Amino acid sequence: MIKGIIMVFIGVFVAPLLGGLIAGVDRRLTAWFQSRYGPPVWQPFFDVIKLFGKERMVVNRWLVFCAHVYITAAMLSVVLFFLQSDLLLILFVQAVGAIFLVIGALSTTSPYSQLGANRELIQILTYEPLIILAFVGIYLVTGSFRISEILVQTKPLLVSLPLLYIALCYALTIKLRKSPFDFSTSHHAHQELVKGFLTEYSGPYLALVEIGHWYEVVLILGLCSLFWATSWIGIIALVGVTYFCEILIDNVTARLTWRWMLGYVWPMGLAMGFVNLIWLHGR
Amino acid sequence: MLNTILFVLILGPFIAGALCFIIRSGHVRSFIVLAMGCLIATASIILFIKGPFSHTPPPLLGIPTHFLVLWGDDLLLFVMLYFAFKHGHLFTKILIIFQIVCLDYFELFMVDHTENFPLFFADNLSLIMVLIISIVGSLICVFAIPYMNKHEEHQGLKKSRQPKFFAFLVVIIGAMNGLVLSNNIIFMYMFFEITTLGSFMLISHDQNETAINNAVRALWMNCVAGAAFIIAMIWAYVIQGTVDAQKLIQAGHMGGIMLTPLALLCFAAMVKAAQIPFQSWLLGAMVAPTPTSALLHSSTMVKAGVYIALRFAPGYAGTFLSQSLAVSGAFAFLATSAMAIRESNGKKVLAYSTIGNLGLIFACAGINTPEAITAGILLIIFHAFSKALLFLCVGDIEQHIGSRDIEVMRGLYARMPRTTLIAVLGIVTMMLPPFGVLLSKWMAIEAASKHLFVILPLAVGSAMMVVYWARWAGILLSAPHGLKVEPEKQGLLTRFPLLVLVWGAVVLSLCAPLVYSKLVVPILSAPSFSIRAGIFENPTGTFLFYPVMLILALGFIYAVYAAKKARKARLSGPYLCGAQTTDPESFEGPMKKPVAVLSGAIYFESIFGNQKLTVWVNIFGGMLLALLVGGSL
Amino acid sequence: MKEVISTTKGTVVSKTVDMKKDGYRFVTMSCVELDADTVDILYHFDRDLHLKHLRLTIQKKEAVPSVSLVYFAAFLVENEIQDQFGIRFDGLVLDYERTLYLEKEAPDAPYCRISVSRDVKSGED
Amino acid sequence: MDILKKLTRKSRIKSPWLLHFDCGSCNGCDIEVLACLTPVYDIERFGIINVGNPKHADLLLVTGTVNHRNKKVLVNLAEQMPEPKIVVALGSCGLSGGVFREAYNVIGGVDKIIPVDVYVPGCPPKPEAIIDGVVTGLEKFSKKKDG
Amino acid sequence: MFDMTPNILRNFFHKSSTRLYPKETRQAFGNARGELYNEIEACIFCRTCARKCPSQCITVDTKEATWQCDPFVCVYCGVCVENCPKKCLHQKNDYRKPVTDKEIIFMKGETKKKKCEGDPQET
Amino acid sequence: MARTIIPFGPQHQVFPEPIHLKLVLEDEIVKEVVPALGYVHRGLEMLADVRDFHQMIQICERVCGICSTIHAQCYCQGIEELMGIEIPDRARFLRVIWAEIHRVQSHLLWLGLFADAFGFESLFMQCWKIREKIMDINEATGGNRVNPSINIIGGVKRDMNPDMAQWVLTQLDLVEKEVNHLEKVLLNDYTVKKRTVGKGVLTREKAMELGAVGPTLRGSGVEQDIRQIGYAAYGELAHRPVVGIDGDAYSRNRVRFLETLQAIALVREAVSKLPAGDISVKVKGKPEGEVVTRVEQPRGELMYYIKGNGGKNLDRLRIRTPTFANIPPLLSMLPGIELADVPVIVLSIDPCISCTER
Repeated sequence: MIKGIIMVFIGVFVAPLLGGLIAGVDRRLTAWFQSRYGPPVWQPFFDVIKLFGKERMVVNRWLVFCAHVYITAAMLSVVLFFLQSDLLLILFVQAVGAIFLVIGALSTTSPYSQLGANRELIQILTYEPLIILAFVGIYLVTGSFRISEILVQTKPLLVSLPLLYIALCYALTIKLRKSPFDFSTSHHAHQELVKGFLTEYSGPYLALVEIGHWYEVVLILGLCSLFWATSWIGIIALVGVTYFCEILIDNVTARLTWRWMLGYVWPMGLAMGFVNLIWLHGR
Repeated sequence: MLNTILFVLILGPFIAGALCFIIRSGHVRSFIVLAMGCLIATASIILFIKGPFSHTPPPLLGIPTHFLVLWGDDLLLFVMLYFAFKHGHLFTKILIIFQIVCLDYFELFMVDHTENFPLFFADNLSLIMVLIISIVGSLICVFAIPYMNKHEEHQGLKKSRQPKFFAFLVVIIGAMNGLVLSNNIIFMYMFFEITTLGSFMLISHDQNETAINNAVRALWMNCVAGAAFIIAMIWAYVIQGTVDAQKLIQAGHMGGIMLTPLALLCFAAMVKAAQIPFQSWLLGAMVAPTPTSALLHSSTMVKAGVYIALRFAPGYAGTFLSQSLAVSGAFAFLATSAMAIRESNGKKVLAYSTIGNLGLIFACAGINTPEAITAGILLIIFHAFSKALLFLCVGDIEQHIGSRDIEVMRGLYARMPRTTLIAVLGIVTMMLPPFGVLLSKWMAIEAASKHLFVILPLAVGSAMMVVYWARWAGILLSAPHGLKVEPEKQGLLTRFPLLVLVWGAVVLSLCAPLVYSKLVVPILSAPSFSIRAGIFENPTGTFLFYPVMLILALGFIYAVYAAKKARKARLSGPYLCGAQTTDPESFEGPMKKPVAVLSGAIYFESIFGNQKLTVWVNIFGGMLLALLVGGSL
Repeated sequence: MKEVISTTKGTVVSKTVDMKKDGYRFVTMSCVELDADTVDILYHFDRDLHLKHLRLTIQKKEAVPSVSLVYFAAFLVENEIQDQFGIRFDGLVLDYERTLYLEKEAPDAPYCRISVSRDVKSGED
Repeated sequence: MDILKKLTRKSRIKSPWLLHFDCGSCNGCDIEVLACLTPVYDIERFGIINVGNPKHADLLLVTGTVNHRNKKVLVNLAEQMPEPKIVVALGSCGLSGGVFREAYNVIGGVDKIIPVDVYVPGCPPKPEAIIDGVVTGLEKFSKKKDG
Repeated sequence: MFDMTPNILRNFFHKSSTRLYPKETRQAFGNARGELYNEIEACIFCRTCARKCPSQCITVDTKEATWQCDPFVCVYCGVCVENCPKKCLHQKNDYRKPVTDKEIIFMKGETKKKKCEGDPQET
Repeated sequence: MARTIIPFGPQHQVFPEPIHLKLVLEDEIVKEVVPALGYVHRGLEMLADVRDFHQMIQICERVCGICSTIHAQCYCQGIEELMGIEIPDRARFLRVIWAEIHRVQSHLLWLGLFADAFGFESLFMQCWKIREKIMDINEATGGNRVNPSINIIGGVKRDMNPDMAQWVLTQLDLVEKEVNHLEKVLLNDYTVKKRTVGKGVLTREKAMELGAVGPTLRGSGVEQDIRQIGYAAYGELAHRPVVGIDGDAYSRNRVRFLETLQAIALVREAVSKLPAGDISVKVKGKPEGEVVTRVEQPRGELMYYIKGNGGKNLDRLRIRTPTFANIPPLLSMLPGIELADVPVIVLSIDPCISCTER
């Protein structure tokens, strides 16, 4: 019970701090890759606190509603993760947030927000099957969708699920909105949709979305960590290397289009996942 | 008591239909429909409380029941034949004549009418079906009363065709009740055919060219199902010498001998449920007035198909048939989701989603584990409510704005906030946790995890499903900023069914653990989940139903509060690159002309859009069906 | 400016067509105010880095036939001249109706100035 | 509460998001603004990001002369920025119209249309000057009321 | 694919090319054209600078012996400096600092007594 | 199909300058595009009325901040032609040096912005990082990072002593080395190719017909470069226009990339051939008559039409900038492409709106 409470506490409070820190490190590393100096690592926290202090300005009250639902769902999914719950359930709860974020953006009459939201839906469309396949792979190895079952494994999942891990990394890149998949909204400026589906979220509501994003980052990196959950060193190494590669890829690719994503990532990711599943079946 | 209830449930609607047809007064008709609705809803609840039974009612008016069935069937088939001749459709004629010949031969020369077995049998599955059919069906009928008045107003008809419409609307309900309660498969077949005729009449209601074409298409496709059914029936009788459905199921596939009739039954069921490549009849049914589509999609007709598949599921467990049923169901789920994603016609989206969900139920029946069957049954329940609700909403919206196009529904919240909110809630119950549909989808995915060719389409299809639902919900909610929203007027007979359905969808979802443990568990060979404090659990996974629901509900409430509080926030127009004019929703375009911004969703025209996709999907679906039937020969 | 061919309103379009046939690239048009009533419109063409010009002298009030149907590229500069000099072009493929650059608040046809005011200014210092 | 307020103030200074609007400049100032974002000057050190969306921005950098057409755009953009915000005018043109003061389609400096908080002279101002200007602007933040 | 990687990694393993401006100020180039100032004692108020200035930012009153420059209009082209007959106009190597209020450089000079008002040279 | 109508600009992230496009989209495919200009229009040609022809140099420099030197050069060249002034050889070479340095600057700027248009942020950063060296050269030699302001009528204002020239060359060596590192990225990278190859195709015939100039024209395979006329000292320097074949965004990208290297080589050659002597001649008299003069700007052919009346104010100064000529081809490229490619294609002509609208 006490362990559960601690886990909930970690999920609610520590996770966003971690997510913010990751975002800060990300920005710092990106700057280094670009031969820049970069902002301090706690910059994301300044951003969010500043946003909370800004004037409330809305286009539409649905936006406010949706931002709150988003952060609730994002938080809940992380809590469920730390409670070592069912993977599919976590995904579905996470999807509640993602979908409400999109619905909020769609509820405005702003064309950029609308286009961004549509693109975000395409991103959801692309990453969700990949994540589900990864979970199915985990199930085939452990015999359960529960995270608690994964943690009792003695062999890292990565050994039996290498291709699915790559597929999951695709999903991770899409979810983090890193280049080449940063087309629904972008961390960098100079995007054809300005800020995509985040265009109309402003001030405190943008801050909520930002925190929600941190939760999601923690969640998805947590999912990655499951692939080497047998030791702490494994977790840190795997997540570290994965995230480093994400930043690297972000910096060595151009932004591509959603048509390309559907035509390339989908077949590639699904095929890799499928091959991996067949191979598990064959064992 | 049981006799009376059965009479009310099965023959009541027929009588009400006949009355509707004969008495041409609008008020009396409304009264009859309302009264019938109340009656069968009550009767179904009483029947439900009484619990499972097997029963043979005394012969009606002293005539042996099998005579009644024979006459009824022949009458039915000849009526259908008349329509086939009227519309000059050769294939239908052949099919119907084939059915008449087979049926008469079978009934007159083959069947031993002295065989003693209960004519009616109900376990929890049947009872659930009866509940859904009676309650959801009645609500749809009630909704149809004001709807049809307005519909005819729009059409400017001189002579009302409502009597016939309502007659068949209620008859279908009776037939469905009969179908799910029958234990004699000849009965089943008869009710099966009544729904065919009923749907034909309802689809052709508007009597214009498309309506008739689509109705004829529905007729011939369903006749294919009927023909398959009758062959299966005869074949099964030849092998087992009984028309008792329970005996047939218990006998199982008998080492593969019984597999072909079962496959044919499944085939009939899949055609009835408009699975690929027979989806076009259900899509064509969209031309009919909305209550028709609502009825066909949510509680009756197509549900007859999945009911049969689920009913006979124990019979083919663990066979190749089961596997291929799962695969073709999953494929239908994937393909219809892909087709729905490029549709901007609201009713078509609903239709594709129906077919997809039915495909999912078939997949569950095919997987044939307790978990999967649970998922299938729960899906039937939750899907019926949400889908009926959505159809009625779309119907209401269509009558207000004159279009069923999703793009035209942009900004609907500003015009019809009530209906919009109900529709959005309906959509949310269709796709998001912790509502029932998603709960059953979770069960389905967990159950399908071992089946590679099932899980892949399920994974991709459910993602696509999310896309088109979310897109629609967002579009419905989009509203110009700063507009005061006035709730629109809704007639009592419109609002009542909507409210009952929306509450039904939500409350039923809330009670999902109860529904599961009280209704579903008794049907299963072994309980698939253990429930503790609202947590579904089995070795495969855990669904923290109530905890998740509680926290999400709290989040929702807080979000509503925050949105209310945001009333004080400054309103600002959307970002238009700084080019907005005094109207925040339009920008100053070239030549200084104000241009209103217009947003259209992405419909993937270049990816899912071409007709080729449909052709390939049909070919592949057809191949899967051929595999299903052929593989069991 | 070596090769300058004079044209009239009637022949300017046909001469432009000839230029196009000869493989000339349309460079641009220049409009110069000559006096209070007349302006010169110069059409500049280029072939292999060799310039050729057409000169059309017209009254400000007159409408000029547009060459934008011959050279699509001319539509922009013709719109510009419409804005700046208030000269009308007939048959523009995309007519901005004198709103290409200028708003209502801006002076009308700013490039048409009265020569007197200019002399005053230049004589000032 | 006081700590929260202080923290908000501090964050405001630490994270000014920038919206750059070219209001009819000759590109000289624009490219210097862009140069500020690039490695050699890298104003992301100060937490500045070019957001390009008035709804997210705290700092409006305006370059160039105001003319009759873009003044509306300028007003629209300033209006869509949530408070507290700072307007920084860059370059001679943005300050007064510069060499183009007397051209017929030029209204003059940015301050004729919207209130300007910081003036950064130069034609174009060097990136260093722009950084100075932004820093001067940030000092104004502490004087502004909460949004 | 990923042809940018060597560049990126090179950047990663080298010092960043950022000039940490407010902390470290780089020496301006010798003949950069910066802020304009007038050695008013040498000025003869000949108005050459005012005449030559392309942006007309200098106003000179010969009678009152005032020299006035609007630094917010000046485009730092250096034409005045080049044309000054007494070579009393100079440009610093750097720009004026940003300010929050507009101001004008106003200088009054007389042959004997000079007075500077609002002289911002020292900023 | 659902239509979307969006305003693209005037304030839009992707464009550094205000231009407005009304885009009509279906499924993010551009169906219709109408541009609106006038957000940067200042009317500076009219300033010839109130400024004398010497002061106009500074104004011409500020037609566009990215190619200011070349604008001034073209203007001076025109006035010199009108007045019959022969400028010293050294001045001719110095003009070439500064013009080519400016071209490197402008192309690097463009390569960066182009990279940014397809979302390659680190490439953008890299290009602009390299570009800073050129800005330093400008500041050190001309006195300002953006407007070196070295052209005057009759020659150039500042000389370049051998030390300085050597420093410039060493800086350029560094630039060249770094630019070479980018070659593979710009011309070979999978993602870059995905975003540029086949996008915004302008055939050779179409390019000629629509009056495209500069790299846009050369990208379509037309070997035309005003430098071939041999103005300033270009007649004495070896160069051949860089030409592309396909006429797509990739081809234009390649042309500009190779031109960057070519410009560096030209500077080197010009420095090596730099003759001794004066840098300017005294100018007497006032311009009279009319002249059309052209130079090659980084964006293409720049044309000045100057008409003098013997007074100190010009009668008419007309500037036809390359982007002005490239807008009609751009409009023909836009319909039928994806929204995501709009910035790529718009930037592939290297638009300079402040040039266009003046």
